[in-house]
Amino acid sequence: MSSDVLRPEIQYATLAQQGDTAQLGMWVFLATETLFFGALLFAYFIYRMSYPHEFAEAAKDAVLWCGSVNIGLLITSSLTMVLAINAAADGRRRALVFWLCATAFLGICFLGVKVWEYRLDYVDHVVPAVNFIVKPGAGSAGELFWVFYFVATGLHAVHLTIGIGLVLYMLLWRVRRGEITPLYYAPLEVVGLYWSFVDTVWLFLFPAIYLAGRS
Amino acid sequence: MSSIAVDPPRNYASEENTIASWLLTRDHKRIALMFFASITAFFFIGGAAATLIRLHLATPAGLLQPSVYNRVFTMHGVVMVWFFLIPSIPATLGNFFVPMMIGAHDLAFPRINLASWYVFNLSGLVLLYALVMGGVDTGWTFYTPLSTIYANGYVFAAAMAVFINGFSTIMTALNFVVTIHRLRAPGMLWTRLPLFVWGIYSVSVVMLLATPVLAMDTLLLAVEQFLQVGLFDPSHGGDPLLWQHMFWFYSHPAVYIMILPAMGVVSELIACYARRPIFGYSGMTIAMMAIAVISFFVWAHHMFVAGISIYAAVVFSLMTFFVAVPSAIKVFNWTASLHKGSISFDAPMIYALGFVLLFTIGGLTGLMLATLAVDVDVHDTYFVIAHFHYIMVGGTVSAFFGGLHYWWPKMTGRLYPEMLARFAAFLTFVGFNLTFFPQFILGYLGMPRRYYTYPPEWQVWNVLSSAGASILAVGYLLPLFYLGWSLIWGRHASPNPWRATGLEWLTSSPPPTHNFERTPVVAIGPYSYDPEDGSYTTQDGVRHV
Amino acid sequence: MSGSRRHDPALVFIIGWLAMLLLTGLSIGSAFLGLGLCAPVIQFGIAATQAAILFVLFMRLKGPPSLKWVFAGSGFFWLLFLFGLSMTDYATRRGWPAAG
Amino acid sequence: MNHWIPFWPRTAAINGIVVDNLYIAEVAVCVLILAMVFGMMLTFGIRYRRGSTASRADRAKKSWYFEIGWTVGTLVAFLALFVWGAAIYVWLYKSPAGDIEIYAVGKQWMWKFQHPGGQREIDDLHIPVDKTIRLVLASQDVIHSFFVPAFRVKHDVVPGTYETVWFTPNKTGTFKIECTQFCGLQHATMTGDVTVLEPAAYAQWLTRQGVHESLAQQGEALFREQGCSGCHDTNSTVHAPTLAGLYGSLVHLQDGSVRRADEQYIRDCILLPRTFTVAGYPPVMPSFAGQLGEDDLLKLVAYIQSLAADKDSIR
Repeated sequence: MSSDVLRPEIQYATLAQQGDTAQLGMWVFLATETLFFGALLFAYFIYRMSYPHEFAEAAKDAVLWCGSVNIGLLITSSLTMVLAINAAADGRRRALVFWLCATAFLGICFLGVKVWEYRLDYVDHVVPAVNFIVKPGAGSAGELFWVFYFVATGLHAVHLTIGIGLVLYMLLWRVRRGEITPLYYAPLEVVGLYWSFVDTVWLFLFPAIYLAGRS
Repeated sequence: MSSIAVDPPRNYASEENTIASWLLTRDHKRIALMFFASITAFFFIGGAAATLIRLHLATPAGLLQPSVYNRVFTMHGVVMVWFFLIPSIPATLGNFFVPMMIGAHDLAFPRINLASWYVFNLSGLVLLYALVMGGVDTGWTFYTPLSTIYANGYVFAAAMAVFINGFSTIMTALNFVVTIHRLRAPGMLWTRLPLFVWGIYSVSVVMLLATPVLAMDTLLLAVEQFLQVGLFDPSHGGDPLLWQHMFWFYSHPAVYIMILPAMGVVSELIACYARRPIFGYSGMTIAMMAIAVISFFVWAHHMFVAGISIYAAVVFSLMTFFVAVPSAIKVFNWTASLHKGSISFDAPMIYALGFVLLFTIGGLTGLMLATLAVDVDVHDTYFVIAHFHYIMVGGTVSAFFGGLHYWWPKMTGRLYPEMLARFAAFLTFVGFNLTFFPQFILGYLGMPRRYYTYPPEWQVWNVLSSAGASILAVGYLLPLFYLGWSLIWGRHASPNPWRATGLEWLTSSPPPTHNFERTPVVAIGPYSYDPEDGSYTTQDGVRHV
Repeated sequence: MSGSRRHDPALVFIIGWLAMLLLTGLSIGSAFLGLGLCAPVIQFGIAATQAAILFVLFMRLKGPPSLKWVFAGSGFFWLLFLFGLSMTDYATRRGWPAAG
Repeated sequence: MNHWIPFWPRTAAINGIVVDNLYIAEVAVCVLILAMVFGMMLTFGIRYRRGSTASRADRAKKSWYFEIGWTVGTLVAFLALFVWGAAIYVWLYKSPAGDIEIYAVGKQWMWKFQHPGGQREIDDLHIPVDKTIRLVLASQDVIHSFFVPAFRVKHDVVPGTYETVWFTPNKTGTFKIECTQFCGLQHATMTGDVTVLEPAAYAQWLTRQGVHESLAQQGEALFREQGCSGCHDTNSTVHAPTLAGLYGSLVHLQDGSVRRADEQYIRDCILLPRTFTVAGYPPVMPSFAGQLGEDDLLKLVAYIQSLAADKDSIR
């Protein structure tokens, strides 16, 4: 029960130290995630630099409105997440539950738009290895763009799904059992860090995918 | 503290000794032992492959079918690199002793530590699946497009195994970094950390910053293999060298992932058995961190003949010479640490001195490979094979065995048979040199790596190498037997049989579940040995005569 | 951090949120202005600014322990090595880009 | 040099002599350093073994003098080796115009060579002694690596790009060609022989092949077959860049960049015409990706290359 939870684990002197350390651990993990997605953007960068025309041509088929709606959803979800943490710090339980629900909902909306976008891509014949058709004059390097697109958005969706899972775990387990208190809400802060990072990834994918082929 | 009563002998291993208590444990010491079991299994799989390779190459005609030979050396590389060498020292000795050496009761995230072991075994199973179902014949470097457009589907499984393995590496490294930052005992300043902890810290930094790039790289490889179109596909304008850039961005630092903890172990051993403070402690720590950082600037020296620009090759060659400087500092400091010591040649010390010599040879030949014009000639020949085995087997494995013997009494509470251990250490050294030195000559003669056959005039050197390998195999099998024997029949160890100074020796042998009854307070830096009167001062400030 | 540390009021975050939405709009707009090579520079610059707002404000990078800065920055810093050192090759390689 | 136990590879090219000198110097430096380390360890190990009576007093405490000393010392020695090695590397990899230009295609698991006179060989290469040979390397499938140990010359062959190596053999005889980049099942058999002949014997060998069409002429035939001439001929009605004098010149592209028209550029233009549209011309050329094998591409390259020489005679 909660009195149990409020005692730090054996290797920590205080709860504060335990919470601090958990956050630092998440920051270290986010550094590895930065390099993970960074490596993918690196590959993208190399090819966009090498095949500017092919990439611009291919990126014209990316569905701009889907990407734009999604970036709005994610930025908003970061706001609701941070408001949930504020609510936890103040001990406002109702607000905490509301903002967490809102966060999960926005995340699910994102995935919904994403699935719809994949459908549009399929209809457009831009799915490599499934139904990709090289448009006359577009050059074969355009397929590289679409490989990048599916790997990047797919991985991002996986991360976001994990994020939604974590938020629901907080909501249905830790909060419901009263384990998130104004005295110790570090687990929620850790999830918040992860959530905002997934948002950050999209901030960089957005111009890379949706804005490359305009103008 | 040294007068802790060892009666009744309740320790981390005997307390609640059920299968479930091991499989669900959060104790870093138990997890270290479980890692030890896993990597030993993989060491023998990789070792069996190595034995097959040397048996095969004893004659030009060979023993195996070419297709089998190609699978065997690929498996040898993949298993030894990712499933033995990289986790070897950090996940076992590091897991066991880093918390004890900094005076902590456990790692920062015990559950993540346990998860790391499960993920490691999962990745091992995926790899074994690829091995049993059909094998992979691309070499452990998985160069595209051979590994994607021109290979069978088990490359996908092997790539996923490496990908999953990366999670285990990251979880372990993350734990170490956070633990060393946050859980040091009072008084354990950064300038008082034992060099082994410094080694583990620097290696964890490298693991965290390099592994994600490999993860992305193998993921893209798996995608390309699965879909038959991908980012490295030259028929779509993709660049096969991009795979190599990202692969070596990880895999060159990975060499230092293997060697940095070994350097830490050897520093402990040399100080303890030479009974004097390590020469140039701060120089050693700076050198380790310098190696960790510069190791990221040198990756393309694996690609000097691969078709990168001449300009890039010159830059990376220069960087490679820079990384040699801190390595040289370390070698000189170890040697100087013997000066005016009181040296005893116990088994761990033989391993440690062997390490210094073999690492020096490996490092110097590394310089030859860094020299652009020489690399053009010997790249992808047996010269390279000999070079990196000198670093990884002569270096890392020697240090691993040295550390294992040194800490064996602490881990198990038993002493190993000293004379037999010295004999094994000596045998390993001789067998190793006989195996790999001829390969330098073969390399300059022009024998390419990964050839299942060769012209008959090169047989002499290959036979020598194979003969050495059989001696080496005995050298590695012996400890398995006598260490196993010592578990039951070995003499009981006192808390500090080597009269060493680290905090880990303040506990009983084997240590209790949470390491320390009370958190120790650190008063001085490590290695306060005095060769003149044989006294030493443990890190809690107590002088022992 | 847990415990008694005060957190920023909701208004600060709402301003940050509005700023990020505004920047997104700018980013999309810049794509249609025909800026040529400048466009991606502006767009990724905006993305970096938005990320900075997220990191510093929403992810509470400001405030103790300062070690967070080191950890958060190391990932980005190391990416510079990957990008920068590879450019020694890609910017000068003979015959690159290659035809398929 | 056929020792029963070989210690040193044969050296049969001026490239090899230069690399050998560096190699010997490096081995000497390494042996010296190793002897120093090993000597110190041995001396200390004996003198300061446990129980020996040697004095342990006055141990060196201040270590920075030593450390800075040997850091600077090793750095200077290393930099000297770096400069030496880099200078040779640039010389080795900046391929000069060869006396003879030969095209090589690597494929699983053989080397195909095409001589300028149209002669073709597989896993065998005949060249004259004392001439600079420039080899243009292409790969049909995976990455291979062309290595002649006796010449100390090696270069990976990456599909999609041309690589060049050169060597000037100074001894006659037969030497091994090896593939050193693992390329699949029969990687170990992707070897061949390079035979260095006296000039007279070489001339004889060339004529014995019974080939009447040079590589460029074969390329010209292909040029017509594939319909390239329809646009690129001087009297064509289509507005296409003329190819006479193209090879070796600087070309201004539509996107503002400038490329040197080398073998790689010509290959790229045939396969990815849209990426390399020449400034002032409409982007109408179709891509020939997938229609031409690596050997055919090399023939076309040889033909277009030969047009460069014609330019002088035309004007």
